Order: sequence, then C-alpha cells, then structure tokens
Amino acid sequence: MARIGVFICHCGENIAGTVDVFKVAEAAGKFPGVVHSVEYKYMCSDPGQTMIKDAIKEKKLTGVVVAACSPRMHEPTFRRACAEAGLNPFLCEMANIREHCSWVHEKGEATTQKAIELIRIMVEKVKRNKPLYSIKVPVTKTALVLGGGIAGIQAALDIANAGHQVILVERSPSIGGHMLQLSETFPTLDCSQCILTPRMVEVAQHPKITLYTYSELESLDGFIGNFKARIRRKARGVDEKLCTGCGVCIQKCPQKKIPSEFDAGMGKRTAIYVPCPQSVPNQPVIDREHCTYYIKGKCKICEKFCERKAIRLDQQDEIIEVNVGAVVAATGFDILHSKDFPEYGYGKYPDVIDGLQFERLASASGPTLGAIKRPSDGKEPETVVFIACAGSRDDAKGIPYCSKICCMYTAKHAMLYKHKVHNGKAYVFYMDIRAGGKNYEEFVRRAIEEDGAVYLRGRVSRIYEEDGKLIVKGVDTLLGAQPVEIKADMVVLATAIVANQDAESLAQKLRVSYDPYHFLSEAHPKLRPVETNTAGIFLAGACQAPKDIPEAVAQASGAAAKVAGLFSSSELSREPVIAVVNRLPPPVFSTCTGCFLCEKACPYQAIEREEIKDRKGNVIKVVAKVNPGLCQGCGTCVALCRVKAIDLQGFTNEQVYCELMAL
Amino acid sequence: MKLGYFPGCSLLGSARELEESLMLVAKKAGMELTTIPDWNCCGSTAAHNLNHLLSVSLPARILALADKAGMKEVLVPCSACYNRLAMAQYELLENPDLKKEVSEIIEMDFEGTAKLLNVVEGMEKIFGEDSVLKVEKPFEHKVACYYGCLLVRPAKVLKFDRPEDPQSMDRLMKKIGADPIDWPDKVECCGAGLSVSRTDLVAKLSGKILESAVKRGAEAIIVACPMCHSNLDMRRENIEKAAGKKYSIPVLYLTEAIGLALGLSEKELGLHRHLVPVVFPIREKKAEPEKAESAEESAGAVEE
Amino acid sequence: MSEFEPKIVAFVCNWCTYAGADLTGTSRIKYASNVRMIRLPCTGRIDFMLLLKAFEQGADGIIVSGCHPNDCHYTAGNFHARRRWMMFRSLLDFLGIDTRRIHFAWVSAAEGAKWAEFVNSVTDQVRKLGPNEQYQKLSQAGVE
Amino acid sequence: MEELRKKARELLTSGAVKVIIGYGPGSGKRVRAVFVRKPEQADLLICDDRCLQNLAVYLTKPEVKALGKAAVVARLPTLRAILQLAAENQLTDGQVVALGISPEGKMTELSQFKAIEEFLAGFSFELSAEEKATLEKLDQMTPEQRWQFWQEQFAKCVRCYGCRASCPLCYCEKCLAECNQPQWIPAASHQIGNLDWHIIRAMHLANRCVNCGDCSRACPVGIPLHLLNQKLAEEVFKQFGARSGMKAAQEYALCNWKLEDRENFIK
Repeated sequence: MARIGVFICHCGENIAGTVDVFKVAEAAGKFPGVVHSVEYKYMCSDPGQTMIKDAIKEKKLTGVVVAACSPRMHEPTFRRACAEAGLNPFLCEMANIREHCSWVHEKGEATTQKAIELIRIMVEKVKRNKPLYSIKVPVTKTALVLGGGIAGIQAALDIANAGHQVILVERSPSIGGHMLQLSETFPTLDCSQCILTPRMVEVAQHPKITLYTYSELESLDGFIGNFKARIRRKARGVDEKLCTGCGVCIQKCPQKKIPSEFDAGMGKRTAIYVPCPQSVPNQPVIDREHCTYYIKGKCKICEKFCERKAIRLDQQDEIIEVNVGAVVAATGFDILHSKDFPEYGYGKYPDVIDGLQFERLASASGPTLGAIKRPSDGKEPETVVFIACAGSRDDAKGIPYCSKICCMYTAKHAMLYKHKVHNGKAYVFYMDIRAGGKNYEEFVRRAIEEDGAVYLRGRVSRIYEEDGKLIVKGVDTLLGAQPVEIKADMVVLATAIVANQDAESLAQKLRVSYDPYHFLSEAHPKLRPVETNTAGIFLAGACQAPKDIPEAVAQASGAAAKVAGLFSSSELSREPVIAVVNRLPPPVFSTCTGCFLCEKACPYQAIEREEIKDRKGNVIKVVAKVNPGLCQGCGTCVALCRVKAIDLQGFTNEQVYCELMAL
Repeated sequence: MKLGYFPGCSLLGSARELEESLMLVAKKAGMELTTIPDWNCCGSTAAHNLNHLLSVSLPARILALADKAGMKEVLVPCSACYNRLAMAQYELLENPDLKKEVSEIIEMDFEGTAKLLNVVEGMEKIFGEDSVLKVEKPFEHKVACYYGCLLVRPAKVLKFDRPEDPQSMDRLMKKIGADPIDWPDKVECCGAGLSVSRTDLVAKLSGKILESAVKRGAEAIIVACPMCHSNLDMRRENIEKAAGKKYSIPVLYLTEAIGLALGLSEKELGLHRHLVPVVFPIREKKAEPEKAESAEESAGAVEE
Repeated sequence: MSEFEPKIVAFVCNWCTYAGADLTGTSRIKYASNVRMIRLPCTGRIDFMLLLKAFEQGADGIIVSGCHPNDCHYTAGNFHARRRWMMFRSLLDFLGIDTRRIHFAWVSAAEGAKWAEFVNSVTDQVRKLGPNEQYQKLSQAGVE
Repeated sequence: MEELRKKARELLTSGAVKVIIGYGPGSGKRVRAVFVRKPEQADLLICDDRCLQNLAVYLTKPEVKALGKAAVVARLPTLRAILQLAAENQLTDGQVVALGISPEGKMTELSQFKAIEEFLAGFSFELSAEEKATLEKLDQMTPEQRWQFWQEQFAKCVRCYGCRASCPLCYCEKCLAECNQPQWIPAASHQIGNLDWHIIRAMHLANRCVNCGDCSRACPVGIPLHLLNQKLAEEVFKQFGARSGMKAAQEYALCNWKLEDRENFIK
C-alpha cells in the first residue's frame, strides 16, 4: 500500500498569500494513500528539508510530493534531500502551486481548489513511480581531436596537460592549419610562426599526445565515453621512424613546378615536399598525383639520395582503430575561391588575389620572402585595392552572414603593404567596419590615420583589365554615391569564410547536425557553444562559425575543459529518464513487433536492434533495444509505438495515465 | 522539336528582323514554333510601373493560354516579354492567394508552369548535340556579345547563365566561327526605356558601350533584345553627337548572325532594316584570328 | 450559463511551454484558473490517446503546446508532433468530434504573456461552447 | 484458374515453396482460404471474382511461418500489403513468392520485392470514384450529423475484433486493446470503449492501410470501417504526399518529418 507524504510550502507569502495552505494540507491528508500531510513556511530551507527527511524515516514513506515552486527550480534540491533520507530520488515529485497557481490567480476558493487538484494529480503519479538508478557508463579516458589548426593544437595541449591521452588527427602533412600560412596576426602584428611553431613542437613532443598527420577520420561508432574511431593513415611514402627531415630528397626531386597548396598557389613545390620549413613533423610526403614514379613508373631519385633509406614508394594507406571517450572537432574553415567572382576577374587576371595569397606574399617564409610582388610580372604594385566583404553578406552568392575577421585582416594587409611599399597607395572598399575585439578598433584607426590607407565606403561592381592596369569600378557612398574608378596594379579580395568542402560528410560521420552553410551546429548558441547535440562530441574553432584566433583558442580551451570534466570520473552517470523496451519471459520475450518506427524517429540514433536467439542460436525475433548512453529521454518513440512496448522512465504511460485519471 | 512561341509586340513592329531571322533559322533547324493563340501584350515596363496586379495578370493570361494549348516549353525571343513572363510566373508560384486573385481577373484557371526560353536558350536548343545545322559561311569577325539587363536580372528569378559575366552567347558565337571579345560592359545598362524621355542619357550610356567594344577591336555587337538593338542602332546619331565621334560598328541580332553563318542572304534576314549599315571592314584573313583566338581561349577556359 | 466554468487540460512540454508558464508566474500575469497542466518532456511524447482520456475525464477543452519549430530541446519532437496532430485532427473532425475544443500552440520559454493570453482565449472560447455534451452523454450511456 | 493450378503444382513439386496460400471452395457458394502443401491438392485452387480476401494476413502468423517458404495468390491489395509488411520488417525478401493476379485475371510470378514494386507501379493507388463520392458525402455533412452517423455505427459494435483479425497489418502479438495497465481502451463494448477502439485502430493504420476492405467485409454488424482508413489515407496523401504499400523500403509518414509541413491550426 502506498505511503505518500505531502509537503506544502507557504514560500513566505508567495503561495500562502492566495492559497489557503492549511485547507490544502487538510484536504491532501484525505487523499487515498497519503499518510503524512504538513505545511511549512519555507520547505526548501534547511529546516524544511529536515522535516521531509524525518518524515520519510519515521513514517517509512514510499513517495513524496512537495507542493511548492516549479520543479525546474527545486526538483534537484528535494530529490537530493529524499536520497539522503534513503528514499530513491525518483520517488519524489513536485506540484507547481506557485508559478502555475498562487502567482497567476486571484485569492479565493477556486485557486485553493486548483492547488488541491494539482497535488492530487502528483500524488496519483508518485504512486506509480518506480525507483530509478542513474545510468553508469564507462568512460575511455582518451580524447580524439580532429584538425591540427590552432584550435586543435590548443584543445589537444589542454586535454593532455589535464593528464589524459590525446590522439590528434590532421589531414595535411603538417599541423598548423591556416594560421601557419599567415604573415603577422592582428591586432598586435606579432608574426604568426613565432607564436604558433613553439605550440606545434610542444604537441609533437608531448608524451600524452599521439600525432597522426596526413590522416583522416574514416568512421566513428559508439556513444559518449565509448567511441570507436577508425583513422585512415594515408600512405606518406616515407618511413617516419627513419626519416630525420634532412631535406636532401626535396632538393633533388626533379618535379619542381607543382603549385604549392601551402603557398595558396603563389609558390611552387616539389613532388616530395614539406608544406613549409617549420612543418611539424618535419617529414616530407610524396604527392602521388604529380610524382613521375607513380605516373610513368621510373625516377626514384629521392630513394637514391636518401642515406637513411627511409623512402617507401610502395607504402599503402593504413586503417587504425582507436577507442576514445570524447571527440573534439576542430577542422577549421576554407575561403571562397575564384569560380565565384567572374565580375572581379578573380581567376582570369593573375593580379586579382585573395587574402591567403596576400598573406603568403607578405610572409617572410613565403615565395617572395615577404616582398609584395605582383604574381603576373613580379613588379612591386604602386596601387593596391583591397575589397572587403567579397562574397560575405551577399545573398546573390548565397552567403548572407558576415565572416567576422575580414575587416581586421584587410586593415592588417593595407598596413603591411604600406610598411613595405612606402609610396604605394592602398584603397580599401568596405561596407561597415566590424572591429569589435580588444584593441581591434584602434588597430583599424591606426591603419587609416597613421598608415594612410584610403577607406572608401562602397562596393565594387566590376574589375576589368585595360592597358595593363586593373580598372576597379566602385562607388563612394559617403561622397553622395559618386562613382569611383581606380587604376590598380593589384587587387586583394577578402573572400568569405566558408565551411570545408567535406564538412558535411564529416558531420554525417560524427552524426552532428550542421547549418545550411555546412558549419557544425552547437548544442545551444549562447549557453552550450562548445558542445553538440550528440553527447561526447565537442566543437572548437572556425568549423563551428567564422571566428578569429583569440576566439578559436578560447573555444578550444572550453572544449578541452568539457572533455576533462567528462574524464574526471571513471564512470559517467546520467539521468535515468530514458526509454526502455520491455522484456518478458519466453515465449513472447517482448511485445515489440520489430517494426522499428522508433529507430527511424529517434533524433539520437539511440535505438539498436537485438536478436533474440533460442539455445540453439537461431533467431526467434528481432526487437528494439535502447542504448542508455545515447537516449536523451524525449519520448517520441513512446508516443509512436503502436503496441506500447517502449516506455519512458519517469514519464511512463502508467504515470501519465494516472495523472489524467486524477483530473 | 515543337515549341510554343510568344512574339510580343516589338517582334511585329520595330524588331521585325528579329522574327524574320528567327523564323528562317528555326525552319532550317527543323524547329516548329506554334504561336500562342489569342496572345495579348505582356505589359512590359509600362504595366509594372503603374499597377502590380495588371503587371501580373497580363503575363498570367499568356501563361494560361499556353497551358490550355498544352505547351510545355515557350520560346519568348524579346527579353522584355521573357522578363515579365518569368517574373509573373515566379510571383504566382510563390503566392497562392495572388494566383487565386489573378485567375479570377483573367477568368481562367491555370497552372502556369510552362518552361520559358529566351532567344539565347532557343538558339542553344537549335545548336544542341543532335543539331542538324552546318555552318556554311563561318561568321569570321571579332564580336562583342551584349546581354543587357533583362536577360540576366533579377538573377534570383531568371536563373539564366552567370548574371555578372554571362558566356552563353559567346559560346554560340564560337560555334559559328566568330571570335567573341572579353569586355566588361556585357551587362551594363544601355539606357533602355529612357530612349524617348531622356535620349541624352541613352546617348551617354550606349556610347560608353560602343566605345568599350570598339576599343577592344570588336567588328560587330551581337544583341538578343529589341530594346538594346534600338538604343545601340537607332540612336546611333545621338550617340555620335554626344561622343563627338563616328561609330560605324553594326549591331546584329543573335539570330541574324547565326542566319548569316548558315548561308542565308542579308535581304532575307532583314539586315536592310538596320539604321547602321551592316558592313564589315575588309582585312586580311590569316593574321588576325589565331592570335586573338588563343588569348581568348585561355581566358574562357579558366572561367569554364 | 455564467456559473459554467470549463475544465481545461493542458499537455505541455517541459523545456518551452512549461518554462513559459513559469515565466508567466514570475511576471505575475493573471489568467483563468480553469487550466490543469500535465508536464511531459516533449510534445513528441504527447500520445493522441492522452487527449481521448482527457475528454473522457470530463475535460471541456484541451491545450497542447510545446517548442517552436527548430527550438525543440530534442531537435525534432515538435516536428513529429505536428504531423501527428495534422492526422489526428482530421480523424476527429471526420468522426464529428468538436475540434474547436482542442487548441494547439507553440509557446517558447520566453513567451510568458503569450501563454496567459492563450489560456484566457481558449477558456473564453470553450466557455462559449458550453460543457462537452458529446462526451458527457457517452459516459452516461456507458453507465446505464 | 488452370494456369494457377499448374504453377502451384510446379512450385510444390520443385520444392521452391512449402505451401501455397490461395482461395478454395468454402461452404455453400462461398470461397475460403486454403493452404495447399501437396501438388495433388493444387486442383482445390480457385481464382474468380469471389476471391477478394487479403491473404497476406496469414503471412505474419507464426503457424504459417512454421510451414516454411510460402507462395500466396495475391491481388493488388495483397501485393501492397506484402510491400507494407516488408517496409515494417515483418517479411524479408525471398521469404514469400507472390502469384500476382492483375485486375484482368492474368497471373505473373513475382518472387522479389523489386518485381512486386515494378508490377504495382503500373497501377495507380487512387480511391475509386464512388469511394471518393461516399467520403465526399460524409465531408459535406455538418459535424453533428457526422457524429450522429458514427455513433449509430459504433453503437452496433460488439468488439469481436473481427476487423483486427482480418487486417494483414494488425500483426501485433499482444494488441494494445489487451493492455490493461494502463487500460487505454475500456474492454466493455459501451460507446466510450467503442469510440476509443475505432479511433485508435484508424490512427494505427494511418499511412499503412492498403485499402483491401477486409475490415468491413469481416465486420458481423456491417460497420463501414474502411471509410475511416480511406479518409486517413487521403489525408496522408494530401498533407504529406505519401502512399502506403508502394515500396519495400517505404518511409512511414508519421515518423519522419519535413521543415516545410504547413498547417493552419497551430497558433
């Protein structure tokens, strides 16, 4: 027989002001199954909670209903109190007689009556509650970080320094990402290699970080704490243990004309190459598309000159399986490319380049060793036009969002150009200057006032070549929308930041949602920016949205903190409000008919198929089974299941049915 | 190949040579054009300046007639009509209430989902892979393909070629042996409807277009819209007065250039109707085209 | 007629509408006290049979409310629910059950005022409709 | 008919199937389902316009499954039922051979779901004109009239669950109607219980019913139950463009969703 205790709170005057709490306590005492019904001024206070604990012990209560504020406020408080008194916390329910009753209705009989009915509903529900125990899920204390840019590096270092194993997977031959390509970084103009390469070396030497470069995630299965990742180690053509990075093979390689991806096409590289001198690991990779050995079958010069005999021309891709407990996606971004700007002649005129290409020109380790030279004839341009918002904030290009960092790096480019070409003229076409970070606005003001960059507020409609000059047709809206034509020697487009080409397939591998522009979606834009809706998968850096280095690093450390929090206990305990498929004794085994509508409907893919076999091993029936690690307890499957074989703990059909019966 | 056909008023009036050349080329290509029975004016710029409902109802009636005649695809050679029909179709499909209101006005129920083809798309259909046409007299001239505005804008609705740097007419010209130049004024405004009210403006704008084409060595301007033709050809006197300079560069319709290449005579194609005589400077055959060809080829290839 | 007070049952989702109702409380916005709220984790969890049971228990009006599209804490609960109600409503209408007694809404955790105004309007409409004779006759018939 | 019997004998002798589910002579002039397991019994098989029952109902029964691979004489609704059962993982490909009977009576052997899909593609799954007319007639009525009409019908219901037994898609081992904790459907055949039962049966068949009409044929008191399913089938098609029983990998409209679903009643 149920022994229910009802505890009515005055909440000072908040409830007692409009609800006759004494009458309610008396009425609640008469409900069938209620053995203890009291009211108290502040139920959530320490004396209030002690009252509940004592009552549980003395009256050996099997269920508690606290009639007070919203369960969203104090349910955890009262459930913890019950647990301390030895009653399973899930046998405690709250009736909301404050926000949903006393605060919103006039003082009077109807309000008191409503409070009584709300309590009766909860009493009937509590009678059908079952004790539930939080779900224990083991946690593998190894993190997988995808992407070796500044965000990936920062996340890997933070997790490793927190004492956990990290596997860092980077697609290109070296870590460093786009930041490694930059010359200097705003707003302090410190050289990006100087602040990044020490971190890269720290990653390579960190005892707890296993670094797989020139590798990609092949597939990810499992759930939070128990992921199984398969990583494809693309064939490097070089044995990592033997190679010392002496670089002889790179000098001797006859193939010298391949456009270097790292230099964004501004420079050339050999078939066996290292992206840049500061690459980590400093071991070359053989580019099988351009290496003559793989095309014509003969050459092997690099093999001949390698004293360490480290060249492995017949090396094949290798798949490694690792168990990880959490994944941090830090796969970075890409920029919009030439095919999207016919009106600017980008891709048609060699002197129309994008931001990354200008970075390579300005970089001391770049193809021009830092001198600003036109790609067409190598001459120093006297007039350079920088165009901000090339593609961003432009519906016609399908990119309505602002890429956030172009105003800053365009001002930096104008400044670098003026520092290196003193009498050069720099024009910047912009719509609005977005310089909201720390010292950002001052940086842009400096570019305008001290370095003399001419800022024209307007958009460029067309660029065409005439008599060897690039005619930039724009408008200056601050001078009464007067058309402006500038004869430029070089044009730099601050093209939009877009998601990586394969961001969508990565999101599908990780089973995280992504937005229409293929940026990965965070769990909650304001309150959970580094988590995703898939438990155990975290986000860092520009793969989530365009952002600058400080934000990427902050987000990386945030994600690392989340991972460290996840790994802090050997077991993961989760709220037991999850769905369960019933199991019955043979011959039925379960009322589930195996139609698996629930499997298609589950947003968390938490439903698995279980084969029920007889002793001889042949399958009797295939039924659904809920993975406790993944299920978030939304209950959609419960409403969809025709035969009600699946039920949601905490909101079972029985409980909700009895709530209705108490109306 | 059977297509619906909507001539529009200008093809029976000031742009007769466009229809004549189109009909000849279509017949040669075995393309059957059946005019939409009882077609009415598309409303052009006048309607959409005055009354929105009128500017949607007129084209809607045309679409309804095309539906009734069971036409799946309709060729609309005049860019202005093509633009108005496409805009009306877009608005009607987007806004079911408007569609209900319009169908009451024109007392006809309709789906209005026929596919609209402008003259360039029409010519592309003729020159498709299985095209039976042979270029008899290659149109070996440097040409400036001028698309104007109504063919390409608004891009969200028309979705035709690349709005900023279209290439479809250039590809057709290469097919008939011409050498299309790379010039920036392909989609600049020629002054359009201001032809009567502000002829001075048209003279300035169209003058800039002619100047840019001539400077790049174009021997003819190829257009696909009666409005562009009239501003660049009929207003030539005003342009020359405003620019203080003679321009003898002829302006041809796309269909006329193709007609010439297919060996049709100038008379049949109605070239005599132009105000600027269609005459090309005689120059030695060999030297010129190869050099220009290669530069053009590489640039074109990169964009493709 | 004036003393007839309709009984309204509201099925609400815990993350949005229940929190919205909490906000109505904290902002002290008064509304009709006829409504009794049943808290469920998500509108996806609200089974159409619950509505049938509510009518059988003498409810004169039913409210079903949850998160706006794309707001759902579980990403898709409200989308499943929307399709379910589109079907269920056409079936009830086909059977002649008075669908004006069932009201659906999206109320977010920030729309306290909208929740109060919505409950008031539903209460007024159902008060005009009067008691739920259809179901009351049915339950008496069952008792004979 | 002769062609069917020859095919049955051939299938049984070759051992391709263990049992042929078809129509055989019943009491009086009626036909009933027969389970032919020996080639010589093949002459029992009949195939004329009296044979309407949807034989797919037997495919999910454990006793029939125990007999081994089956061939079933299948008119269009039965073929659709097979595909719908396949979509709900009740039948696996190659577990059943369908002897498809086209409306003109021509028989074709369809041993793969793909073959059934192609066969069905030739026929549109539209309601017939008069079926639409009856629905239309009900829609024209006022809600009160419809309520009156259905109350009279449901008052006749004695809850024999014949409709459930005859429906190929009611294959649950333990039906919801038998669940008494909580008792969603009152067991007694009073009007509340009957209303709940028929509403829940209709909702459970939304976007699943293949319109074979067996439920109404099976109903001893002649309630036009098929109208409920047809109405929901039309509604599913109108709102979500989905038809049941067309593909073996059929998507169930109520368990996937689209952002663009439009309704006019959620405020």
